[in-house]
Amino acid sequence: MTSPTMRDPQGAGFVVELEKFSGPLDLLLHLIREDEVDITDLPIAKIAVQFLAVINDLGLNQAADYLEMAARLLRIKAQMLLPRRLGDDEWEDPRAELVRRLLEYQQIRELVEWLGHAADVRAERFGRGYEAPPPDAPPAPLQIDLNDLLGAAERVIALIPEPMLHRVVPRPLDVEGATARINQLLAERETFSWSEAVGPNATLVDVLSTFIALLELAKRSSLTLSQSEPFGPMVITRAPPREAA
Amino acid sequence: MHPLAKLLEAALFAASRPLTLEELSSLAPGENIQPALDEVRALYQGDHGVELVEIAEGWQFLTRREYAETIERAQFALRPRRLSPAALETLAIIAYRQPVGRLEVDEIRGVDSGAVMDKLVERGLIEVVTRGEGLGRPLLYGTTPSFLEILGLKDLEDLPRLEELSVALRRPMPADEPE
Amino acid sequence: MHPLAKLLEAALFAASRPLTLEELSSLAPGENIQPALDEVRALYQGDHGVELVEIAEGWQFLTRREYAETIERAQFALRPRRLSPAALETLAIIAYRQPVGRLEVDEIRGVDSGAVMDKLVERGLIEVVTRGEGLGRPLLYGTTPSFLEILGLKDLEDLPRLEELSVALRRPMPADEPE
Repeated sequence: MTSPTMRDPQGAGFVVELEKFSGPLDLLLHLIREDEVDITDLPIAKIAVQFLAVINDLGLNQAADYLEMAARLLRIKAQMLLPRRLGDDEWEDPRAELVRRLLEYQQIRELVEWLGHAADVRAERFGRGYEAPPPDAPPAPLQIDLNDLLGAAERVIALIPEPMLHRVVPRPLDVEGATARINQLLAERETFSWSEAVGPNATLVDVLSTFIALLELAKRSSLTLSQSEPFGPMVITRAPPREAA
Repeated sequence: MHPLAKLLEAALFAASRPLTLEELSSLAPGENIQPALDEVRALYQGDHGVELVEIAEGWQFLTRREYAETIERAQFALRPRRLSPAALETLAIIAYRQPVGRLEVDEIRGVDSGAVMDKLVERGLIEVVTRGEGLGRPLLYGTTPSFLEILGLKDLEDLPRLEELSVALRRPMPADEPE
Repeated sequence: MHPLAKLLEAALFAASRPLTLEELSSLAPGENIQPALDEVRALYQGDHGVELVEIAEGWQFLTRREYAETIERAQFALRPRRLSPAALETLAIIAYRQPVGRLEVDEIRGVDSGAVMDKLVERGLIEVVTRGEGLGRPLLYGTTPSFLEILGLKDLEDLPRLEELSVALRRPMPADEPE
């Protein structure tokens, strides 16, 4: 956004303070004003050369917007060189779009001056400096009503891309919850079955959470897992208490 | 002073921002506050260091201009930071084009304006007012009452008309142009 | 009013704290400000909604007590805060989809929502409720009790069901509290 002050390496006295320019359009306007050329009949070749000379002094990394404009200028310059048929009403001046943007931008710059002046004038007046502390110090009430929230929800729905409508986002596993549940069972009973561990109406997520919790607890030697036969019901047994260290 | 005028005076003094007619009216439900407001205004229009100013669709007591420097020098109050040219450019575009999306601002300025717009949102000078149609339903921005406040404007009508600018130009919205 | 009295009036109004005699004197070096201060004080001692009060640290304009309550009731001192559309959208997603991670919110809204979510956390409307599985074990957010309070809801079941929401935003798994 901001750029350092650049000095022409040839020392030709050409100093461009890039902070002065808020973008490539601003720089273009500056060149146009300096050359006192007609903005609606832009000498594109000349301006392009000048523009390139200036941005040549810029680091590329900070000049993407300027480079884009340089490319545009060169393209317009090339288009201007194309032959056009006499009396061709359809011919559109390749500079038209750029000129439109420059005029528009010039208008913005004028508004900037107006706004800047208005802000300066306003800054000469002070409002009340002292703000009384709120009586019981409740912060300003936050206003949300249900309609606002539902309106927002509807906007969100409108935004959801089609394929997302049925996308199932997995609920995160709750290993901590499962571990707590198993520890409670261990405290109550020496052995219990897998179906007791996982609980009634278990979802896939519950099953996975419980399974991971069991493995973790087995690793920590809090319990042992056993099956009497392959695919048989799993039995969870409390591990014998360890000797105190 | 009329009792209601004194109440308004107190309320306007206490607030550190402009109060709208509606807000002032809520102090005395069912009463017409206009005469009382006029009374306060007339009183301070005269021989006072502060005056009642119509600003940001409301009313606010402000110090008279001639004391600004002295008060600032004594460091009793600070002038607000000046807005950068980039911020003013962005504000100008948003003020005139609102509601307007970031891409359009970028296009008019010829540079990426995201960071500047974020700052302006942070300072409460612009806000998202709606979403546009079309791809991605872009957020559209408009100016806030604080924008009017820092510029000392009564309302958006106080902004110069585009026709009044020396670079007179038809409204440049491409969408408005006939095919 | 004496010119110096007007200056004092303006300075006392603009200052964010009481001003001592010494501070006030710095506005007009070499002059005796006492008469001017007396003038301002006498002026506001009369028929006004505010008065110039000497408090421990100096002089300050304050609202007269009889108006203070009415003004406080009107809550002028603080603007009621409202949430931006972006914040509301984010809140809606989190309310209907909790617990939900930032990436998913980003994906649904199509824009980066980190800053908005931070603000919502700051305002106490959402909080981290757990961590998800998977890469980096993302923080998952849910709404807070004060979210329900502000909306006047008993619990999350009180949130109205929306036909589309039940498809698009319903919690993907049935609530499954362990017995």
